[in-house]
Amino acid sequence: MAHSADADFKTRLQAWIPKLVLSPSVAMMLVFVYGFILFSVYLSFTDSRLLPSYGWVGFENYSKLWRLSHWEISLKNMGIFAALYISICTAIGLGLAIFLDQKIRGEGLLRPIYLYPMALSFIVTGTAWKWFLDPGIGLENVMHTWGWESFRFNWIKDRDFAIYTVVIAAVWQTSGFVMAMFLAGLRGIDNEILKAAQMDGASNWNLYRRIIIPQLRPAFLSAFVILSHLAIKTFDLVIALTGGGPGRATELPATFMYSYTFSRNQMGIGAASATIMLMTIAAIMIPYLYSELREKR
Amino acid sequence: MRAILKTKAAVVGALMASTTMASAGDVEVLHWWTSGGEAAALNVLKQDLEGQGIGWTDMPVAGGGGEQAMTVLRARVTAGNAPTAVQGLGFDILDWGNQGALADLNEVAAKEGWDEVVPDALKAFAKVDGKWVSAPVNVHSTNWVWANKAVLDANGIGVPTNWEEFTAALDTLKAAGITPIAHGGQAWQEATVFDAIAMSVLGPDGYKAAFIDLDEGTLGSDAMKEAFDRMAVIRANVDDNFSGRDWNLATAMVINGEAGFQMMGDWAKGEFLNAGKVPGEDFLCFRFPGTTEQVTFNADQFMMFDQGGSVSTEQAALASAILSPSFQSAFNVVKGSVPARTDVSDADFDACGKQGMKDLAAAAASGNLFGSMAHGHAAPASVKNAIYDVVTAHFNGEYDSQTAVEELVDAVSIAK
Amino acid sequence: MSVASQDTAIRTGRVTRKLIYLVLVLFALFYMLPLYVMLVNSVKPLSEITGGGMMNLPQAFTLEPWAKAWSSAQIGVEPTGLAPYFWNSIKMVVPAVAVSTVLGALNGYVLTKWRFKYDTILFGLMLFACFIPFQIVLIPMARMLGLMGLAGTTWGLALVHVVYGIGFTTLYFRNYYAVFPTELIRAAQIDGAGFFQIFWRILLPSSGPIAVVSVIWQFTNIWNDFLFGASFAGADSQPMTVALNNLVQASHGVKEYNVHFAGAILAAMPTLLVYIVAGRYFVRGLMAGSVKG
Amino acid sequence: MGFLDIDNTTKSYGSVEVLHKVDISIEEGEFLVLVGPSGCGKSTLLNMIAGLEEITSGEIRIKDNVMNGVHPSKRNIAMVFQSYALYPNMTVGQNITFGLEMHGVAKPEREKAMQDVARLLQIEQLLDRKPGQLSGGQRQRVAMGRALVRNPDVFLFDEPLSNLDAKLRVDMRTEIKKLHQSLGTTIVYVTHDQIEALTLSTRIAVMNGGYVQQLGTPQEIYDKPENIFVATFMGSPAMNVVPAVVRVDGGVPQAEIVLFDGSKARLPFSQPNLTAWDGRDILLGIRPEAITDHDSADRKSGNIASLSNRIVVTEPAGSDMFVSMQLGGKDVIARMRSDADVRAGQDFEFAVNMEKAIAFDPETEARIQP
Repeated sequence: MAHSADADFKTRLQAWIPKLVLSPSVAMMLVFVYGFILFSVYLSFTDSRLLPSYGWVGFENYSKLWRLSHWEISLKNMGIFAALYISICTAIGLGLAIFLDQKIRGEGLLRPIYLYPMALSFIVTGTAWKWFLDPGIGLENVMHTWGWESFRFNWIKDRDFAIYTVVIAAVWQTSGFVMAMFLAGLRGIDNEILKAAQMDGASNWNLYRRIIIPQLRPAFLSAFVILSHLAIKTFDLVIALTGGGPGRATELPATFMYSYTFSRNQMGIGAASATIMLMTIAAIMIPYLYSELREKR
Repeated sequence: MRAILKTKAAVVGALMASTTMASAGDVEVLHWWTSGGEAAALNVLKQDLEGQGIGWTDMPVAGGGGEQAMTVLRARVTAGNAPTAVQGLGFDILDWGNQGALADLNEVAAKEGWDEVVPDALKAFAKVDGKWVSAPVNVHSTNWVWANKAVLDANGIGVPTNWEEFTAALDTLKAAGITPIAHGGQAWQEATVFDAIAMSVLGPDGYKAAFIDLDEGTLGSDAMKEAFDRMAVIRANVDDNFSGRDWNLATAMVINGEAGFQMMGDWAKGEFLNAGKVPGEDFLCFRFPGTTEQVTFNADQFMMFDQGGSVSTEQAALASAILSPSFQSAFNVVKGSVPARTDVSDADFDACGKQGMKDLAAAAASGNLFGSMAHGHAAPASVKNAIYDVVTAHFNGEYDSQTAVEELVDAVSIAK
Repeated sequence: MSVASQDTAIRTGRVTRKLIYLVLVLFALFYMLPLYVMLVNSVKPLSEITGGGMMNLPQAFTLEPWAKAWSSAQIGVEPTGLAPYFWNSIKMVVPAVAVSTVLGALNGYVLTKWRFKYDTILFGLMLFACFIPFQIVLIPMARMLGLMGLAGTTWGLALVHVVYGIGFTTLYFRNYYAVFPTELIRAAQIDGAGFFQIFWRILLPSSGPIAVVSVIWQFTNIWNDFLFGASFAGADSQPMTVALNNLVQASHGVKEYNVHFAGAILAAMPTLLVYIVAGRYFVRGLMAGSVKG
Repeated sequence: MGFLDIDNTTKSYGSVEVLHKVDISIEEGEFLVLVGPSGCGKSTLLNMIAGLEEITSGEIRIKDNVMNGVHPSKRNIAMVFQSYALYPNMTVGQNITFGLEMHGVAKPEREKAMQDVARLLQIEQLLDRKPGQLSGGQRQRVAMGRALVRNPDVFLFDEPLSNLDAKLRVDMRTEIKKLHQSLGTTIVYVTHDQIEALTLSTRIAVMNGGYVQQLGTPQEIYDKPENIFVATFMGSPAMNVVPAVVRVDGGVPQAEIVLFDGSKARLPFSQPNLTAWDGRDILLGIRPEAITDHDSADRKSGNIASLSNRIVVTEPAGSDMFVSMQLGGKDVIARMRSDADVRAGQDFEFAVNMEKAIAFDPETEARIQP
């Protein structure tokens, strides 16, 4: 063998560098994400209240959790909220993207308008939303002063409808972002396919239904994942808009968990609810990740 | 573990100039008093300390009546980086004291004779195992009713002294097209109303049995059902737009004459004063009908976190400044509350303030001073919030009174 | 792949076009609404606001609320306004965005161009990490920061944001680099370039579009964060959102809504600017890879 | 030992073996073409020589140095990629000198080398442009320049011409051949285009399914394909393969073939050992140019057989005329002069050069060796 040992060492070092480069991120992730998840799962089996404590209580926190009507309400709200939020955002996002893709004059102006809500947190816009939805000073009042006396929009004060106002504000924030994702997807479609379909005599409606929308599958998937994760994390919005009210009508699992862990000094129950939330996220995400990452191989 | 954390933090703190550990000679104060008047009053304290050569590092975290600050506090303590002094309420103080996280203020307390001037009911929240751990700033009493005098006069209503007179007054106002009760639909506000009603229905002994001793019999009693029934009456006299309303907007309704009454703690007075109203002339303050003898209170305090003795002198100085009669008077005149010590002159206080001080002293002497359930001075946070859940669900029509009583017993047992 | 000049094969009729414009404009109004409410009410005197009419234009225009929010509103015991907190935010955001973007780029580079066994599993784990609710990490994170001596420092706060941001930045860069021709890497390898030389000389100069996406995403998320900022910042490093919260959430006392709105817009200004200025690149960057994820 | 030895080399991904015991030895100055359909393993083998893929077993040696585990940049090789792999952010000049820079060559020397190469490839005027501003042919030249400037022991080409249009491809092919002749470098060249393989190489390795099917000079590969795969893959139009039965008549083996109308014709072999196959089925391989009219039959051939059959289609192709017919139930192409007087439906007397005919064993598809 004529080549020097030095060259060999460098080659081997080159083989290790990628792993070395990745390792800080992996280490941080293992400790700060998965370590903390395990810690949290562990806490859910302990008698922790104000601060973590390590007295083992088995499944007591879980049985307490499922006895709480509060938790039931927040789960039911999550179901309503997530279903509406994801479907409306997707529908509006896709619709706007398709419309905006028709060589619209002023697209450069409209796009940032649709997109900007994503840049703002609800700490910033919460008050404005609260005002707008408040029948006394908001939309209802404005309509009344404009002469439409019978106009009613008091959902935020109504136990049965308040969750829909949360949906409205949430849709306001993210639908523009979803629009951008679909727009990107639309712009990535080969125009020749569209021309070919038009030669085949497809109407615009059929063109979209049969040719274009099926091709946006990746955008749909990305949108679904991003939206479902935002839905599960929704927290600031509820705090800023309704504070969970009227009554407990707009409690969500995230606000439930926060309130039990931090305001009510029942960290064990909070951790139990967090564990269930994580399991839900995993149930959604793992099949998605599995299918997405397998395809890539 | 804590000790190890602390030494480590101290060593690191010594090494790193950028760290914000309160260094000796400074106090770091975590609080949620960020609105103009409160903050200005706190500034008096700051200047007092600076006069003694003690720096003040300000750490304001507002939100949720201190909930946000408590979350931050927990993170800070877990990190081994507790602030020197932290604004605290009721059971939070006891919880931290029981964790052994608070400093011992007995020396300064003995020197200044706090035990003699602070009411026992309040001391119960400032001392843990016989040790002073926090310095009370004020006493708020929560069973006040605020009324627009002009509205009452116009409708021929006097100050009601019992439930029947009160409901009659509500009916009169309603008939006159005025919202009888200004109310903000937030859990703590509903609980504040419930506090006063429960006190009037159950009486002081029943109140103590239900909310302090958490006696299931009392919680599930017919009297409790009656209390919920009265809540329903209140609900019937509130406008449709109450949900989510901030308390100060409800107060504004009384100020503007849109509503007759508001049941709210003494901090509401500041709103009237800010609007240029004069107590006794433009607006009235009186105890909730049926609770004239009693005072339910909550008190803001500053807990002193144990820093291994490194800032004991500063903590003592801060505590001493907080409890000095001059600060107690100056601060509480602004805040609307009354001093935490009963020996402060009422000279600078207005009519409502003077009455509050008198009531407090009388209630303390007669054993009628109770911690407010709604404000975390009767039961721990978990129980308090469990009661909130039931009260607010009932108020919003989710439960009828019978269900509410049953749910109350159940919720308290889960939370205990 | 120019966004603006893309030629669409779809043709639409005149009436349809009018309808499309109408819908687009209506939605634009919907999106503008909260900002309008904030803007209009931030230039009114308080008396006009409490008098009602939230949609009305100001009768007496005033910039005083803005000045007050910026430099003299009561945030803590001292009337400092939001200004000092603005700089705290900048000090935290800049390093956090820079580090998380660079790490994301390196990770994406390794995961696409230096594949090894189980790399997809690692990536899957990283991606899943994006989805944990932040509330559950608060307490353990505080303990870790304490142990590392970073509690209450800007660096500690930046670290937290880096940790919970690299999942997303890695995702973006990985998807972008996945379609980057591997032959270029091979050519550079034969030319004798090492791991970092390839990254620095070959990949990075072509990463503009996705770097914009990553920076925008991280910048807005970190700038808007409240929970971590409130929990892990020290007294001298509290970010803008915490100060804004202190301003608008002040518990007792008169609510100066006009000042609150002015403060809210001030706090949102940097992210708004980033979106308006770089928004077009954002869509382009999304096109360049991330939606293919 | 050769200049570049590929010694019993295999490649596996997990449990799947994609290259099976490849054994090739190349002398200095040779131009070896690896040719085969996509997925045959030719690019994998090239990448293994380059060091871009690991070697599962066996050895690869350059100038007797074992290259297993040696970093690509340390092998003194250069590679031209299918997509050219020009660094988009660098100018042409920077692209060419990047490798030298990485190897620590001083700037003045780099400049000189660059100028030399640019002159050789006539791309001097392009040096300051970015790859995005170049045409396909120009990019191709730059990619070659980048390889040339390194003055490597071995050049590796990975389908370098497949992204060019037909005319440019022919030009560049000539250019590469000229470069090889003038510089005398050792080249390994991967392509799926058999014409490129035949025109450029000094030797060809035909690959399929991870095996080297045949290794030899272009002439050997064309005239004496070792099996039906090589026979049909190399050459265009492909070699005709017709089922036939061996009949020995007067000691001479003959191929009995079914004509269009079901009648049978016999064509005598020039390969005596086929008598052993008397009465057995074989596959008869005849290249299109071995079937013509009698006028243009190869005079040097000692074995021209006559075959009368009906013409199905005629396809004039400029220089040639392709004529198709039915033979043994298959379509068979004959290559005639363009002025041949033929038309569809006509019965025609073909001349078949049986010296060039090849017999394959239908079981193994291997050539029946003479």
